[in-house]
Parts: sequence; C-alpha cells; structure tokens
Amino acid sequence: MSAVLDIQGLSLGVRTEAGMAHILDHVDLAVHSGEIMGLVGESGCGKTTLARALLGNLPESGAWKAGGGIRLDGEEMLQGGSKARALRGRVVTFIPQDPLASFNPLFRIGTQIRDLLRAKLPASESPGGWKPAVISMLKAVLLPYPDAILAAYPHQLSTGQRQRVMIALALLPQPRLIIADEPTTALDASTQRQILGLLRRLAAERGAAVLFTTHDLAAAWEVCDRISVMYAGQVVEIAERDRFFTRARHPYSRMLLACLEDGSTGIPGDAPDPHAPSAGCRFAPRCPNRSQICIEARPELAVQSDGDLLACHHPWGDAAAGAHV
Amino acid sequence: MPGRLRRAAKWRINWLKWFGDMMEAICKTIVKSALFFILAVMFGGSVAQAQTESRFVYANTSSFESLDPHTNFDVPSAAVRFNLYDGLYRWVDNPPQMIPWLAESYTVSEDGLVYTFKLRHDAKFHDGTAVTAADVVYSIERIIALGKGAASNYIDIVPPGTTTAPDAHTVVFHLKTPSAIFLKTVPDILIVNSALVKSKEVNGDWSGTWLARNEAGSGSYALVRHEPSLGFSARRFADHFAGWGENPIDELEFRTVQDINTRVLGLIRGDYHGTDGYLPFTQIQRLRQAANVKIIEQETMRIFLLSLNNAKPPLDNVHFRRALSYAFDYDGFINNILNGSVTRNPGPNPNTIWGNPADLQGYSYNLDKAREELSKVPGPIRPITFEASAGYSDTEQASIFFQNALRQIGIESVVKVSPWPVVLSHLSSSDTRADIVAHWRSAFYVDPNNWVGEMYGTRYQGKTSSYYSNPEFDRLLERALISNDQEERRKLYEEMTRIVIDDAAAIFVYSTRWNGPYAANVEGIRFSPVSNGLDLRWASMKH
Amino acid sequence: MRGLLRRLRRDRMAMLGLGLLTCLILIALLAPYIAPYPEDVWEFHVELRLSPPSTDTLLGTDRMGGDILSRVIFGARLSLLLSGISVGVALVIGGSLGLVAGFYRNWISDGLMRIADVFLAVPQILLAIAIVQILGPAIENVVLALSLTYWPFWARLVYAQTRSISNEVFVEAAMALGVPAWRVMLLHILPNIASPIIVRTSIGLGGTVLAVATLGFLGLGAPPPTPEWGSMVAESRAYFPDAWWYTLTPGLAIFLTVLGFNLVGDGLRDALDVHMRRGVD
Amino acid sequence: MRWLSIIGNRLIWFFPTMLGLLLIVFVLSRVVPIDPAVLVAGENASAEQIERVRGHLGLDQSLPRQFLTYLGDVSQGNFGTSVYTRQPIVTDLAIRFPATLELTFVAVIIAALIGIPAGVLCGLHRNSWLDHFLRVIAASSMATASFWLAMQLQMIFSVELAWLPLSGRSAGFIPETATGFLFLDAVLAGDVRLFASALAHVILPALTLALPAAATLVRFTRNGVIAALNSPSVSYQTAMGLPRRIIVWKYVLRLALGATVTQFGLVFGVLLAGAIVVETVFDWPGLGSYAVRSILSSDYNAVMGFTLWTGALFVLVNLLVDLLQAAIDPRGSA
Repeated sequence: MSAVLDIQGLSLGVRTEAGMAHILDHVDLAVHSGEIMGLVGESGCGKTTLARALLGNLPESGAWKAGGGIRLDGEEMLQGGSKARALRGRVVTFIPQDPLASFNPLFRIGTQIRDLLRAKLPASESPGGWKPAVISMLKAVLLPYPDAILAAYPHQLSTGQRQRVMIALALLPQPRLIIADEPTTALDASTQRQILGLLRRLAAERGAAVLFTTHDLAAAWEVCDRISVMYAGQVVEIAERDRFFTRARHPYSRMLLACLEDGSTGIPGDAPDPHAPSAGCRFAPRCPNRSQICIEARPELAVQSDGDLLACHHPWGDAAAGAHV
Repeated sequence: MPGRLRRAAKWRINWLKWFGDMMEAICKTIVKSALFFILAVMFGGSVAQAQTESRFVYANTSSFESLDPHTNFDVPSAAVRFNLYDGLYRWVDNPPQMIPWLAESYTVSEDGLVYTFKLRHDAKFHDGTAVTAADVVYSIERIIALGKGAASNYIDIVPPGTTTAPDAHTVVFHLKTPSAIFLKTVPDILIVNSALVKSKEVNGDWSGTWLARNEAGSGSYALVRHEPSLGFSARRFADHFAGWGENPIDELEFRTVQDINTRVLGLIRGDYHGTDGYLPFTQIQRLRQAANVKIIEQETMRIFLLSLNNAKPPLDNVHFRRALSYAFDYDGFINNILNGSVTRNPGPNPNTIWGNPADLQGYSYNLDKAREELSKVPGPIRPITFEASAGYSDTEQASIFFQNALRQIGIESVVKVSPWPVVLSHLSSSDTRADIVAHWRSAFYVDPNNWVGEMYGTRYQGKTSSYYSNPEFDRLLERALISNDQEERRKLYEEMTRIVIDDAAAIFVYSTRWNGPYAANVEGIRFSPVSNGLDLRWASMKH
Repeated sequence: MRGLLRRLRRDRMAMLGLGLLTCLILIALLAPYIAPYPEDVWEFHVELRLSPPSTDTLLGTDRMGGDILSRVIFGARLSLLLSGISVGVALVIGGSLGLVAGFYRNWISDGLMRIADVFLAVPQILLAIAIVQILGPAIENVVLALSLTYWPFWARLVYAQTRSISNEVFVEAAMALGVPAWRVMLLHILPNIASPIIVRTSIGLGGTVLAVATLGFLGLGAPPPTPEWGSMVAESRAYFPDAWWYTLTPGLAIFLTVLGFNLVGDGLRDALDVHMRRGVD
Repeated sequence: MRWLSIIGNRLIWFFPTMLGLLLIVFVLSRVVPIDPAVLVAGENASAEQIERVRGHLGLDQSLPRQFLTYLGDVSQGNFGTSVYTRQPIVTDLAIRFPATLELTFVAVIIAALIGIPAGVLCGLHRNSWLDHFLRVIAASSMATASFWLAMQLQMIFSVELAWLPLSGRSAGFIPETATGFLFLDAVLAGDVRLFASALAHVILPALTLALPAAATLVRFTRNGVIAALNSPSVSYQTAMGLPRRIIVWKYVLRLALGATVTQFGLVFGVLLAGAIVVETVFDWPGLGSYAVRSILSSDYNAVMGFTLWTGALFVLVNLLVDLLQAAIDPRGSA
C-alpha cells in the first residue's frame, strides 16, 4: 500500500515576540490510501498546525519557517506553488472544526458549493452542471430535501446538517485524502456518533484516506484504522487502532487513555514552552518513567516489531508488558 | 463525445452572447455619459456668448430674506427698494439731489403742514394697472402701521388715516407738526400696488407674508424669482415711465455671496458684474489689478464711528468720554490699517454736507490729554466692553486697535464679536448694549438730521443707540425740525454738532470712500450716497 | 501595559504622532521663551501689518502687524489647554456616569444612557455652536459647551466596557468578599477598562482641537485679539489669497496637532487590538 | 416580521429621543441673553409693541407652559416662524433641505469611491508601503480642518487654475425647479447646462466634505477586510483550494462591506457635522449654512426646528442602515 500522504521531518516555527516558537519538530507521518488515520493529542500539540500546513493555510500574520517536507500523492505541498494549489480541493479536501464559522454567513450554501465546484471541477466533467452531483452527495450524507439545503443560508441549518454538508463537500471531488480537523467537537454525542459513522462509511466506499485530528480518543476509536499521537510538536507513537487502545506503549499515550477511562480531564504538569525546546524527550518533565537519557537525548520514532512506530526510551511495554491500565 | 462538444459550444455561445451584451451595454453607458459630459462642458462654456440679452449679476453681502419694501431699510435692501419699487421722488447723483419721480411736483402750505403731490399720469405697475393716489395713501398707511423700516421718519408727523387722495393723481399729506425733513424722506415712501397687495392680506397682516416673497411695485425692474437663501432676479420693465437709455441691463440678478473672497474672485473671473463698494483695501487693490474690473470712486456720506453708551457709568462722565476720544489713534488707524483709503471725518456729519461748523477740529490722538481727562474721572474704572460685528473687519480691527490704546492709559477692556443682527438687538437697550460699538452711519436722506439729529436727539431714543440726552441739544433740534429757513437750520445743526463734539458723545473716525467695483463693460453707474450705486436703471452694459 | 508600549514603540506612525505632540507640548509650555515676539500677542505694530515672511518675521505678520509665528506658538497653549480641559471634564463626567450606570444596571442607568443618546442624536458641533452662542463667545463657554456635548461618548464607552467586565470572576469575587462598590469600580473595574478609554481620549483630543478651531473660525471662540488658530484662519479670509502666509500657518498648526493626536490614538488602538487578541488566544 | 421589528425598535426610541432633544434646545433657547420679543418686534418698536409681541409669542407664560405649547405646535407640523426670514421654519427647512441632501449624497459617493477601494487595498496588502501610504493620507485628511481645506481648494482650483467655481450651487439663478435637487431637475428637464453647472459647483464642497468621511471608511473597510481575511470561512475556502481572486473579490469583500455599511450612520454624522462648516465657507444654500446663520443671529425657532429635523434625519438614516444591514446579512440584526 502506497502512502497518499507522506510527511517527513517536518519542522515548522513561527517568529513571535518571545522568539522562535517551534510548533512542529521533525514530524514523520504517513497516511496510506484508504485508511483513516487518527491524529490525537492535547490542544496546542501542533495537530491543527500540521493540517493547516498541508492545506497551505497557515495564519497570514506571522513569519513561518519550515523544514522537511509534505508529499501528497508524490507532490510537494509545503512550498506551495500552482501544483499544490491544484491538488487542494481535489486530491485533498478538508472538513473543518467549526462548520458554522467555515461557511460565509452572507451567501447561500448552494452558492458557496457552486463556487467551490466550479473552481475545482470544470463544468464539462459533471454532466448537467454541478447540481445533480451535489444533490446525490447530499442524499448520501443522509440530508433530506437537498434543494432546501442549497437554498438555505448557513445559519438556517442545524449544526449536524452543516457538518454533513461539509462532509459531502469534502467527498464530492472524490479526493484521495480528507483532512478532518476535529470535525465533531461542535456536535452533541449522538449526532457525533452518526456523523463519524457516516464519514467512515463514505470514506471507505469511495476509497478516500482520512487524516482525522481530534483530542477525543473516543471519537478516534469510532472511526480510525490507525492512531498517531502528538505531543508538543512531535509524533510520539503511531499504532494500529486496536493495539493502541489495548496496549499503547508511550507513557503519554497511556496517560491519555487513563484519562479517558476514569473521566478525569488532564495530565499533571504543563506542556513545554515551544520557544525553548529541550534536547531530550519533550515529555520527560511530565513522564513517570523518565531517566537521565530522556533529558539528554531525543528518542527517534522507530518501527516496532508489529509495524507500529514509537519514540520513547522507556516504552511501557518494557516495564509492564501487556498490562492493561 | 459529440454531446459534450455540443454542450461546450452552446456554453461558449451563451457566454459570448452574454459577454457581448454586457460589453455593449457598458460601452453605450460610457459613450452616453461621456457625450452628456462633453455637451455639459461645452454648453457651460458657450452659454454666455449665446445670450442675446444683457444680464447683470450683483454679489450682495447679505441675504434678501424678505423683499418687503416697507420693513427693510438697510443699505443692501436698496437693491429691492430702488429697482423693484418707485417713490414719489428719488435721490440721484453725488452730491445727492432729489428729482421728481412718481410725483411731478409738490406744493407746501404756508404753515408747513400740508404737502400736496401731483402724480404723473403715465406710471404703471408691473401688472399694467396705473399708479394712482390711492396706492400712495395705502402705502404710507402700511408703512406707519407696520412700524418698521423707514416708518420712524413718519410715525411722529403723519398721523394714521390723515393722508388723502382728492383725485386719482393728487395726494395730500397732513402733518401734525411742521417738519423740515419730511420732504427729504419722501423718496422712501415706496408705492405698492394697493389692489394687488390688499387681495393677499391674511388676518390683517398688511400682506406682510406675501410681500416678503413677492413684489407689487412699479419699479424699473419686475421680480422674476426670489429664493430667500440665494437672492432674487428681475427683468427690465420696458413700460417704465422714466424710459430707457442705450443698452440698458435687461436682467438683474442679486445673489447673496457672504464671503468677501468669493465676491472679489467672482468679479475677477467675470461671474459677477458688481459688488459692494466698501471692500477692504487689499481686496480693492487686487481688483484694481484685474483687467476686466473697474473701480468707480466716490466720496460718500457713510461715516464710521465708535458709538458710546452715554447713559452707562463711567461713560456718562464727559471726562471719561473725552479721554476715550483722545485715546484713539485716528491717523494710525486710517493710514496703517485702512491704508489711507478713507478720509478723516472729525464730526458726526459727513464732511461734505452743510451743518458742520467751519472751524470743526474734533479730537486728535493725544494720550497725555487722555490721561489728564481720565484723572478727572472718579476711579476705579471697570473693564469696558466692545461689541464688533462679525464679518465687518473694520469694526473688529477698530475695536482691537482701540483696546490696545486703552490699555496704555490703564483701561482694561473686552472685545466681543457678534453678527450684526445680534449687535442691533443689543443696541436696543442701554442695559444690553456694549460700552463701545463700532459701526457705520449711512445716508438715508440727505440732511444733517440723518446724522447728528437722529443719533443724539432724545426724541429718537430707541431708534438710536447713543442714549445721549442733552436738553440744550434737544431744544435746538426741535427748532431745526420745524424751521423752514435753511440758514437758521444750518446754524442750529452747526451748534448741535459743536455740542456733541464738546460732549464727546462718540468717537468719530472717518467717512468712507466708495470704491464700487464693476465689470469693465458696465457703464453709467449713477452713484448716490442714498442708493449706493444699487439703482441700476441708469447703467448700460455691452454684450 | 509594557507590551503595549513596546508595540507602540515599534509603530513608526504612532512615534511620529508622539513626536509631534511632544514638540507641541514643549512649544506650548515654553511659548514665552520660544516665540520671537512674545509681546505680539497683545501689542501691535500696525505699520508692519500684513508683511510677507522675512528674516524679521519668519512667517509674516497679521492684520494688526503681529508676528504670526509668535501668535501661532501662543495659540498652541490655548488650543491644547482648551481641548485638554474640555476632554478632561467630558471624560470625568461621562466616565463616572458610564461606570456607575454600567455597574448597577438598573432603570436609572438605562435612563442615563438614553440621555447620552439624545446628545448623540445631532452633530456635536451643532450643539456646541448653539451653546457658545447662547452663553456668549468666551473661553470658559467653549470649554463648557464642548464638555457638555462630548461627555456621552465616554459615557457610552465606559458603560459598555463596564458592563462587559462586571460579570468577570474577579469582580464577582471582590463583591462577594464584601469590598465596597466604589472600591470595586475604582480599583477593579477601572484599571481593566483603562486601555480603550485612553485610545478614545487620544482620538477625542484630536477631534476637540478641531472643534475648538471650528468654533473660533465661526467667531465663537476666544475674543479677539486672543491668538486662537481657528479665529486666525477666519481673520485671514479677508486678506486671502494675497496674504497666503496668514492662512497657511494656523491651518498647518491645527493639522499637525490633530494629526499627532490621531496617529497616537491609532497606534494605541492597533497595539491594543493585538494585545487583546493575544489575550484571547 | 423581521423588518417590522427593526423599524419598531428604532421608532420606539424615536419620540423619547426627539422629546429629549427638544427639551435641551428649548432650555438652551430660553436662557438666551437677548429677548426674542425685541428681535421679532424690530428695530423701531416701542415698549408696548414689544409687550404685544411677547404676548403674541406666548413668551409671558411660564416655561413649562411654553414648552407644552411648543410641543403642541410641533405635533401639528408648526415649528414657528423664523425671526430672520419671516417665513415658517418648515418652509425654510424644506427649501434648503434638497441642497444639503444633494451635497451630502455626492459627498457620500465620493467618500465611498475613494474610501472603500483604498480600504480594501490597505486590508489586502496589510503593512505594505501602499497600506502605510494610504493610511497616512487618511489620517491627514481626518486631521485637516475642513474650513481651512476648503480655502486651500478654492485657492488652487478656483483662483490659480480657475477650473471650478468658487462657491454657490449653480452659475446663474437656479431655475424654478420641481424637486429642488439640481441634478435630478437637470436630467428631468434635459438641461445640460444646468447639469454641468451643478456638477462644477458641487465638486469642491463635496470633496471637502467627503475627505474625512473617506478616511473613516478607509479605516473601517481596512479593518473589515482584515477581519474577513482572518475568518474561518476564508481559511476553509483556502484549504479547499478556492482561487484567491474569488475568495477576495466575492466573499471577503462582501463580509468587509457588511461591516462598512454598519458605519454609514456614523459617516453620515461626520458629513452632516461637516456640512455646517463647509456650507458656510462655500455659500451653499443648505441646512448647514442656515443653521449657522440662525444660531449666530439668535433665531431660536429656526435652531430648534433645525435640530429636530436633523435628529429625525439621524434616526431615519440609522433605520436605513439597519434595514440595509438586514438586507445584506441574512442572519438578521443580531
């Protein structure tokens, strides 16, 4: 299976008043065709920035400095350029976190969809104009009365409806990769489950890979094939879903899972200052397993025996293999 | 495939058609507006040449809010009074002389109480009806009843209801007391079309509302338009009894232009053909340099004075008033601030009129004498107030100038600047008027009574603002008003002038020179100090 | 606050404005020492009137022969003083009303804000003209008129700010601890809403300088011959355009002063905006 | 229903606001140091005449009573008579209103034509030299006293270059017009000369009036564009690869203009305040010069009438802005 998305050694820094903030640090991540990859971590860990960098959508105010590369279908995305632009909206699409804010409030849904499609899918490719395809897609995301939806303004739809439209929009160009940036945070639990199920089903049907960022492990469990965990701008673990939920190896992953289990909201300690990254493991200050080497040397993301990846000097499995937390 | 191609072609055609339509519409709009604009510019430029009739635009200093000839009496309103209306007589030329106008002649009874005027037979109102004695009777009654404008000339001597019209062309005025000045004020009895005016009356208002916006006269020009905020325009009344000379002005337009610069620059640019003759020196200098403007110079009877509130301490003290009169630097003001464009006028009457003593000296600038007089005034002296008229820089500058001199003799003062109507309303009472108010006194009729008499006679109090009262002066004035002996009147007015100067009732500064700016192609402006060059029927204009 | 200043320091336009204002204030303070002919504020040399700029009188003389440069320099005093006091009074009146109304939020505060709206329902300058005309043209009446017409701006601003902040935890906490209301308002609320007030005041000062000049231009300012910029421009109209220097200098003085206040105000606003946005992030 | 509630919202406060405004002006006009009766009675009036006028004007009654009487008159559309023009105030205002409205309208157009594109450019090229340059220009035009600017413009365009007339509303007498709006009348009558004259006369005053308003618009539009560019919807559209030009010229612009429209009430206030001075300098026969003249000649009926008129106009403009905003923004006035 080839990788639709191949991120290698991606570093991103932004200049702020306090100096250079290292938001992403040597991130390696690959998403294979048709798979749903969950990208989890606390807010501020860099997962949204990663998504934005991929989409050429970093905040304009700010001097960014990048290293490494993002390849989508073999195309370099980080440096931008017309090829990268052409891929966006066709090969890679996007499901935003806040569907209400992501629609322009002053235009009808139909107008906004039409403009997107016109730009991305020339009229000749969709017989009968853009509408039939959109309507069938809206039906596919289980939206009744698609015509009414198209004629409506964003604020007239419910949150769930808006997110379904977003999913439909993301699927319409038949992309190879969909980036879903915390797509369900704005939804209540039952809607959330429906939407996630829908996303998973439709992505699978259409063979689209999904990069699904979330801070919600439960949601990740619902949809993902694989899970990657980010901490302070670094990927610390990438594991197949079931293995991750049963025997995650990185201490940070375990603590996240522990939170999910007992319903507590946090891990003791603060995320490190992005302006002054340490030479060692970034999680070390909060890690119960830390030793001298953790402070001195950064652990590499290495392939494990089962094919998962891990960056840790003292993985959990070594100390208490198979222990269920 | 063919389907797709066809669709593509159809789409292309639609698009082309749409684009074509769009471009066509845009081009059409652009061409249309451009044409309209070009036409506009061309017409705008060429319209002056296209005109066949002469049009004279006068830039007026104040606005013509009301056109009623019987309630307006200030200098700018001469434009209304002498162009739209006629009086029984008319003042023309300089020195002014009174020529028969609607009346052909008059007779006075022996006792000086009955004036009989014979009217011309060929005078017509603008609506074609003849001017008759009944119109004269109505007009004088209206003036007296409204009590404004020139009314103060008649209120005391012409009782209401006494004027009669024995026949259509004879009017008889029955005066209460003999009056030496009545005849001289007759030009101000402007005749309105009584039938027309009566028909517009509402609630016994003597048609005041209607006449404010309309005209009912027999004058040389007939009103065409009146916009209170803009001014008025009038067309030559070809049937006017006085006939017309060569190239008369066909259309008159009096436009309100309050800003001096706009008036001057407009004249230079040729937008206006005349404006007031009392511009500041620098502006006149500028106009002199313009090729298409000429300045007509005339001595006037308009005097400038700093009038004093004679009733209010410490100004009720003659020594204080004399100190003030000595403290004003007449030559400095006239030569430096006004660049010598005016003439020193030491007394209340214009230099050029009779009634001034031959040996009249007046006051001169002498701070030592001022201090000496001031030492006779019991102190301490409160700060003195000035009120100047906004927009009339002479009044403001004279006040500031004088303020500076007063400080040197230890008198503090405050200058306030108000619009003329406000100054006027303040002048109406001794309590509200400022101590020193700089203003001009113009000629309304040509007799020393217009100046020294009306300004300082107790009988005129309320109308005048000097609040000066002197029994000796009043005795002389009463005699002068009923005397019909010119030599006796001369002596009386000379004596009154001497008293006023000795009492330093005001600070008399200068008499204006009139520098009437006109477009170079305007000829025959007939200046009189009464109409100030606004009586335009005599003028001609080449076009 | 320190971040704000740092940000401001980097804003070149705001620095320009600050420089302008500093110069102006210095000029105003040192007027008697800087002005080449300080006595020309009251004394005249009519024989020198309307002379063009020369080495003796750098910016020419006015209609009474006064040195325009000296008069404009002294005019800075008057202009800054009048605007400063007017804005100060408006700020104190409007600010305290707004603070109290925003804090208590009952029908009285609604009424107060409605009164403020009434004042805002017509152009401020019109009300000010009317008030000065009625009370008579004088310096103290200018101050009175401007304070009376400008207070609603601050009342509205402070009211809105107070309302938005009085729900905050620290205010409620202070109230719960039994801190007296006036202390909460002065020590807890006021410092937290100071920034927008400062911005508004800076821009308001510029507007007030213009208003003072406009009143002077209409003949409703300080009585002549007080050196006031607006009335100097009005005086110069009679000699315009020949005596171009007469109009130019006071007009430029007004321009530079207002520009100074506006640039500083803009800079403050920008700095503050970023500041607040960072705070939210 | 939404429209009704917007209108209703404005109207509920209309009468109390007007009442308050009237009260302020009334109180002001009665503490005036000169006696209106003297003013009305005229220069030569005797004491009895003045007393008669006083009785006629109701000035001998108590102040609250006078106020109630005035309110009664106003509610019947009678604002009293101007001391100065001797015409009913309503007539005076009605005659002058078209001139001011025309001037303000042209100024709004100029301000929008200058201010909005400049603001968009500034917003799109934030912190570029163009942005700085335009902002300095905007700050400068806000800092210029309009009476002074007017004189400089007259100097350059009327005196030195002699391109444009110095002042007034049209060359020659304004023809008897149907609407009072010169441009409209010129077009209706097909009078090209009048149109040209009106155009030439309106340029300088409208420009003087428009500059500070344009500066206000630059500021709001710039901020609007920046806010719109930073909005999540733009971020989404960028991520979805929508071409930049469509994003900017369709979506961002509409968002930014929505913000600008809400400021038109403010802009109108700037213009109306400016008109007071600008009309005076340019001898423009409108409400502004009328107001100044009335105030300076202590014509308090006129001042009260003008104030009420302006206040009502303000409410109306704000209402229009509300409605316009509702038309632009489908979410309603939240």
